[in-house]
Amino acid sequence: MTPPDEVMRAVEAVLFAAEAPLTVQEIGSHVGAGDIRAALYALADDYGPRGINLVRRGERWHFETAGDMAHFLRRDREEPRKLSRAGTETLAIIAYHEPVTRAEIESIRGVQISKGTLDVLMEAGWIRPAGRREVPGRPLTFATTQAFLDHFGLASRRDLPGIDDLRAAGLLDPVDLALENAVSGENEDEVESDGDKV
Amino acid sequence: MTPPDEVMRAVEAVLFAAEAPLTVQEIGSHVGAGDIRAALYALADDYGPRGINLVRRGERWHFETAGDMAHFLRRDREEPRKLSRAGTETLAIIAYHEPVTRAEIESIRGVQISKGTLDVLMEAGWIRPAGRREVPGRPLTFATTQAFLDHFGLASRRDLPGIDDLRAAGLLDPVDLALENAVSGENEDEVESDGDKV
Amino acid sequence: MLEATADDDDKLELDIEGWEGPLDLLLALARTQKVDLREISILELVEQYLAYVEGARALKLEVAADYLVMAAWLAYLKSALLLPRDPEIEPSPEELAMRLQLRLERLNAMREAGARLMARDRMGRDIFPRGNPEGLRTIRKARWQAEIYDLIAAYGRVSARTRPVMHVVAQRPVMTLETAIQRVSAMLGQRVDWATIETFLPADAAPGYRKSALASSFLAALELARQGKVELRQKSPFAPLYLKGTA
Repeated sequence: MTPPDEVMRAVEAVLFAAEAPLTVQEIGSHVGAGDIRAALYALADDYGPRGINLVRRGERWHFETAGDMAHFLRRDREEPRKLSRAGTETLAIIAYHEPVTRAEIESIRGVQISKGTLDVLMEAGWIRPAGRREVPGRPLTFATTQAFLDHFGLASRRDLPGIDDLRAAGLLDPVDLALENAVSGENEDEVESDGDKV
Repeated sequence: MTPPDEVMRAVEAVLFAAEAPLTVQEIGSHVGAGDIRAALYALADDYGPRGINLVRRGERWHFETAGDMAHFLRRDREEPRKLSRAGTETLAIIAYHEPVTRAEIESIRGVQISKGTLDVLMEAGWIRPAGRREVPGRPLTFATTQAFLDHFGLASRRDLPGIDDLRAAGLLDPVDLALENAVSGENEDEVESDGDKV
Repeated sequence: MLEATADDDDKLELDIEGWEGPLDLLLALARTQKVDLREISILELVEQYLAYVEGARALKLEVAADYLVMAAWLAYLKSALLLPRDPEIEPSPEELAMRLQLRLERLNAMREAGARLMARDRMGRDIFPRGNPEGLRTIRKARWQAEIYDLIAAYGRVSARTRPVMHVVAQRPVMTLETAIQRVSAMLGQRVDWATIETFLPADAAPGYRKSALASSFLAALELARQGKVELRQKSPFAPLYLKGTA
């Protein structure tokens, strides 16, 4: 990089401070006397190997960051976030019932799902569109992905506990009965087995 | 000007693209590995003779046009609103004495400061409240900001014009302290010469 | 700029509004002595100030109270400096004079510092940042987290919420009236003596089921009594209820 002369310094400063690319004429109107064009080519050479380049776009000149620096200007930052209750329930329904339409998910959940919920699951890479169901309206269905299995440490969807397992684990207790059991306490086990007998 | 290495190129590009001055840490978060500080000093050297300079303002670094390029750049730009005399003096007192209370500012100026004066400086982003002084009444103190350093082109408060001389001359000490020093120290000469004049 | 104002005698005479307080006026007057502030004559300065304020009043300009307070104080200082020393008076007039001189020095120092600050190459006036920066972007990506337990529990919760009726019926331990009538009729046929109703209940029933069986068996006893197939006996309310077949 040669030591810049005064015209080069002025051209450099004017282009740097400019809010838009400038023509040779516009630069000249700021800098005054001097060979603007020669200064521009000398500067373009100087900046060639640097992180900043002086480039010509049509009739206008401007500074820009070098093309191979783009990845430094963009920084990805990952922030861990816990999946919401709606998201977890929706994901569970898809996993147990796939392929499943949005309407079916809503009917199983008994609550409408917001668009954002499916977006989040899609963004997480856990669900994917899985074709359309051949019924009126041809609704889209959803299914889980390999990333879903990986994240939850499952070899396949068959590893998900079945309904009977869930019941045995007390995870299928209807809300009111579960509450009753929690209150009465001691008879939890008996009620379970009696229920089966009756 | 040495050919830039990859860290220098990256630092150069990041600072060039940034919309505001950046700390070494912020630069590092974009650039990744490498000695950011060494790259900054090398770049500051490279750009020293150019129309664009790399400068440190407080803890932050940025590119700006060289001071002697002002006459090429000033045209058709609006002059920033001129600060009143009261505003200028108040800003100087805060900068040279910070942190400083309103009462201390008033005692140096010998006049009350109108509410508007501090507001204008605050609005310009040049001063900020800097905690309370632990004396009766717990008065609020004021200090200068990063934007103050940016605007007046100061790397740090140590670069305030003449601050070392003022401190050495005791002109940043309160009157009471200065009076004590004058009386206890070289008071023979002082009193005599003063006496003559009076 | 400041000097220009101070040197302009006409303006000095007339424009009291232009001063940033009495200390500012004193400083401007001190500078007319054209010596270092350390060398100024305080007495001369006092004279200048008093003359200035008098001049303003003669022109019927309104003089703000703090200028008059300063004038009074300076008049006192002047007489104290001129009169023979009274060692009893503290602080001494010399100290007061010096205090004034120190204050003027400090104000002057800050005024000059302010002027030097303003004369620097200033951002947006002399120095410019890049006019059109590309900007740095930080793209925040969420890394979504959920545990397998959360997933399974969620499914259990959904299932429980949406199929409550089925489960409530299945889970509730109930002995129907028909079952009770059959049981009680059958057991009566095998017995000849009075027996409490409790002996008609399943022996190893859980408490919940036992309650249901008791209620159903009681209703069954009433129904069988109505049909004349059983006699009932009870001494008093809540006393044991005895049953005996009629056949």
